[in-house]
Amino acid sequence: MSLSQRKSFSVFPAIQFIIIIALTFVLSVNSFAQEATDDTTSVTSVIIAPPTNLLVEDFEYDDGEKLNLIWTPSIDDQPQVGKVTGYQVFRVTNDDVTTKIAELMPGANNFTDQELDKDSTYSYYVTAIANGAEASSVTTSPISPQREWVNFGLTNLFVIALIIGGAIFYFIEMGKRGKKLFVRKIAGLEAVDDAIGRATEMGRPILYIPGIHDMDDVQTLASLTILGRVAEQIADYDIKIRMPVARSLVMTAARETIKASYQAAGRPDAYSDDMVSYITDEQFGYVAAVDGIMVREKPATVFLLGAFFAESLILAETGNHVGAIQIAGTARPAQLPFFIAACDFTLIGEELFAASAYLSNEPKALGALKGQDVGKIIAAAAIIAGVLLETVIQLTDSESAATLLGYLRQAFTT
Amino acid sequence: MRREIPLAITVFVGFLLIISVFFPPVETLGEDFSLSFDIIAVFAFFLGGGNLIRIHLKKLARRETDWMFSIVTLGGFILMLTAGLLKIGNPGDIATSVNTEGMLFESIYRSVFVPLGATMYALLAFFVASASYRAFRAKNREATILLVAAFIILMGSTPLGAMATSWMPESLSIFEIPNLAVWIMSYANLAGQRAIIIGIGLGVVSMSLRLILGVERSYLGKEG
Amino acid sequence: MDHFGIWLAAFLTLGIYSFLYRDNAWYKLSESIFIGISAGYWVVILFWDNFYAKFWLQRQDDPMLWVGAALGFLMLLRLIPKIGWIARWPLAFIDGATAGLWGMNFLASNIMVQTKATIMPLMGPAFSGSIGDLLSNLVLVGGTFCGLIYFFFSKEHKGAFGNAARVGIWTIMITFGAMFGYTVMSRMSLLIGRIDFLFRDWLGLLK
Amino acid sequence: MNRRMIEMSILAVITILSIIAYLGKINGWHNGYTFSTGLSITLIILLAASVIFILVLTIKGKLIGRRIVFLYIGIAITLPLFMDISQEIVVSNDVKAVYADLEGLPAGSKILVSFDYDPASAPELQPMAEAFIGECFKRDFKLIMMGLWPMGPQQANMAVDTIMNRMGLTDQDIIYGEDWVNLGFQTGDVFVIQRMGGSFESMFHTDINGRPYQDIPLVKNIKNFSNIDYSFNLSAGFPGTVEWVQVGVDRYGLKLSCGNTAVQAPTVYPYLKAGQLSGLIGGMNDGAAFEKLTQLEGKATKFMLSQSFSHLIIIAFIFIGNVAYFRTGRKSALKK
Repeated sequence: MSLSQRKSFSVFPAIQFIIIIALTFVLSVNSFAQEATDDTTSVTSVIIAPPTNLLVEDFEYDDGEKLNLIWTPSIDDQPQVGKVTGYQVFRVTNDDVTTKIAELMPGANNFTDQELDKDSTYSYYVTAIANGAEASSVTTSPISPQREWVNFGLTNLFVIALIIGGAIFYFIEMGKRGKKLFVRKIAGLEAVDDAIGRATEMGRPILYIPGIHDMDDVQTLASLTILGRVAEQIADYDIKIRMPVARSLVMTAARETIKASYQAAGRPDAYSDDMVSYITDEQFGYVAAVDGIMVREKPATVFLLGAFFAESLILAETGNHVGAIQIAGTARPAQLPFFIAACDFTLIGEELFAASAYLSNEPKALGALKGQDVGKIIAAAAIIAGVLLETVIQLTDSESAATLLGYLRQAFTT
Repeated sequence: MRREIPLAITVFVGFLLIISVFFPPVETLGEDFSLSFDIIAVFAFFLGGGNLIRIHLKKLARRETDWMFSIVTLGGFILMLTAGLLKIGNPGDIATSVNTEGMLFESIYRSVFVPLGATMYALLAFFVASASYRAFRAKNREATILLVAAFIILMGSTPLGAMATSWMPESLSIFEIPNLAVWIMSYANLAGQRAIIIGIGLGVVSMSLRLILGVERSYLGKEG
Repeated sequence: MDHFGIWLAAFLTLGIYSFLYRDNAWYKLSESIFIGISAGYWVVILFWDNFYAKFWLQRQDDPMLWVGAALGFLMLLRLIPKIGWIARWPLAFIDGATAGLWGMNFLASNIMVQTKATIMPLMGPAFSGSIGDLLSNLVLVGGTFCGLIYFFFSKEHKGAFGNAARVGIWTIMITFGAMFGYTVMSRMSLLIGRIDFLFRDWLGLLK
Repeated sequence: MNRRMIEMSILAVITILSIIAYLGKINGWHNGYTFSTGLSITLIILLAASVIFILVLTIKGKLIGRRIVFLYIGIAITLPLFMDISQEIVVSNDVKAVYADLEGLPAGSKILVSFDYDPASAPELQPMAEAFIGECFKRDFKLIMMGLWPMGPQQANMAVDTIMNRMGLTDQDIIYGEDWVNLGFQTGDVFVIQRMGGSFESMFHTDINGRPYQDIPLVKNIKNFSNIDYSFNLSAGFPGTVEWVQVGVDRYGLKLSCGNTAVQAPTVYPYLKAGQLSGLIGGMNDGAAFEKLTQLEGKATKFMLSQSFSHLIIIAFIFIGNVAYFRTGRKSALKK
């Protein structure tokens, strides 16, 4: 690749110079021509400069299937006045087959060729295109992509994952060893007992809505882990739980969850598949059905935990209307105000994910919450330190502060 | 074994996906997962769709309350399935999308599905109003803050806001409602968003680890 | 739209709105139609997009597809009570994969990116910038910081810590208020669109 | 009569009225109604009075149910649609800029209009489209329409129909193919814009009706953006204004202004401030402002009245709710 670089350096200044002269001439002639002919578009063929300094490098940290191309755009490729209408990238393989692999927009100066074979070699050239003209760069010398086994570009992510993950792991272990761990009260979760008790007293069902997303959304997983804890309590009492869902997979997972909870509570006979029913994948179709269920069965308690979108308020207002006590939670910031308005208790973001650990009251699960707090301390400390450093730099131009800040920013770069 | 195998699968797959990020030869495992997830979801639909049909047939057979409506649901379901799977009215070949104009599937979608969806969506306007009436109350300091912020943004987006504070002198222009609305959106709102987003990130990391380490296992029941 | 189509759309629209008065047969009918049609719609879309296009057409190229199909098949075993417990295997697979995948994604995109974005100077070079800017930046940084304090689990919200947590929840409440106000406008225009449909497109009463 | 009978008879009356109204529409017995100013003002006063009455009731400790709230939102949105009163609409500088651009163009200027939205955003964007097209027809500009969204070009045709009806123009006044043309939709998002930089015809071989590009008098001499004097983009997301700025403006020096939904508008603000966009009509409020400038008051002005009314009603009910709260203490004000 260094070869191609040198070559282009030596040859092109002279050519560029000639082309500029030629272009100035063509341009001036052209503008005269246009004035004369007014509306008709002139199709004079133009001469343009080719892209230069084409450099091909191995793509850093990949499986040996990508190459990176960088070049200097044609000098006729200027915003608004340039004549270049785009670039084409050509690949030449070791058996001399040339293929056009990309058409790019004006201004493009790089491209990543993908899905290559690490055992072959490839050369490239880039052509600038204008109306009726094109100009190609030199062809690079052959190169083959390299496979890297470890992505060292993600060292920061690895270190942070290790610290936060390690902290969580450490506190879970502490919990397992029976160390007493304090976790503050979360109002919404303290209310779960009362909410279930209320349904028992009133003899009306509990409605559990796990959001409208599928199992590949962590919020749904969080909702099901909470369901596991809640269902165990429900099994102890003799209340009906009703769980309409919007996804088939969630239906299956929820059935398994409730079944396991009933087994754990020693009442496997009380479980029935009818507790969970599939409605429809369609967001508002599901809402129409759940609204109907709410007004017809008048649940005493409604859980709205999971991924919610625009339907959040429709469900929460209807639930409120039928007099249910409602515990809601989601990690979608845009829906939280509606839950706060219409529900009795709302789990905000992180609290949704902490809920099952909190409800379990098992030391090892609570340990995980402690581990989360370590992450919060790191983030908060980084913010305060970073802001102070930034401000000091702005005020004093301190070099050492700049170095420190550089490290800090680097640490949070993915 | 009924508990150990699934747990082993979770641990194995979970760690594999975490580690895969750092190793280029396996870095596409995440994409592979979403592909196989899509396919599992299709199979799962036999269970979901089957459940839908079973519930409504049961309602019909037992003549439960509102059993007539079960006929409608089943009818609609089967109609849509037939129209879509057989591509009735297909102007092209098998590769033509079911949402091409001319297909029965598409015309039912347009004349039934779309208006119903839009109408359900627009119910929100009513519920926004009733929630405002019932819930937006200055019960405590938190609720009052929420109320004031909502009020400013609400006013700022109509001619009312501009009119209400247009008398203010130039030097206080930051306190004009439209300007206040912009300030709230770009500072206080952003601060709250960020705290929530960072918190969610930590919550997800912790929950993922709990699942993978077997501290949480909803569908496996309590540890024996 | 033809006569039948527009009457059908209007009938269903009014059926849904009748729910605001109370639950009734008209709403139940609209609801049942919606559920049936939309469930069918999504099966068909899933079938053609996921099964046909992603699996059937490419089944020979990608072995990972067969992993998905095999797990999907195991899930169906739930229908046979004796070996139904095998259905937990695909669930375990999904749980593990979702947890592993999103755990790393959220760590990078939520925690690292947002923390880095909050690192900013409070003032411009050499004390430039107005007092207003300084205050605004303080609100942004301080609000984020206190918001994190609010979510802290290991310590009771008391004393100075409690005060910071309180500022945190206030900031979060401003966020919620702003989002509420912002959403109202677009929600109202949705309803305006539907009412316009009823009175102009259907009945022609509007000029 | 019991409740069920009352409900059924109300339903019957509504059905009969609907049938009459519908028959009236298709047989041309009526052409829509508008309340006179007197009636409108009376209704507004009645509405305000009833809200005050509710307030008084609340102060006295009698609380209303949520059906009343629903009813008021319904009324607040429906009645203003029939009213013909103008509210003071503040025209922002960004909207003025769009109009000033049009004023500055000579008759016969060629304007490219891209429709990048679908029916869901029509309540906000369609009125802008109509007013813009109407103003262009008034000034004898030539319009070339297209869409980066599949449903966009249909919205374009609807907008032209509506505005020509409203302005009393016929197909003889405004000739398709000479005064305006609809090139239809093309897939490719941002690449469509880029290819158009080279040649329109390479992207649009025919117009929406299948007529070959070279057979259309208006466009046969239009090669690319260099033959376009001005452009306007109606956008509800991706691809939309941002893409037009990045490629059309930054690359090809197109002069561009845009109409956006309220939710989308904040995202294009930076481009407006940087001068890459010459004007912005954002949301229904601005749509009404643009209609005011062009004196083509249409749906935005009408809808805006509903929008403002509904905001007022919501604010009023928040206020009444708070009165109820302080009047009755911690008991819920809404009968469950």
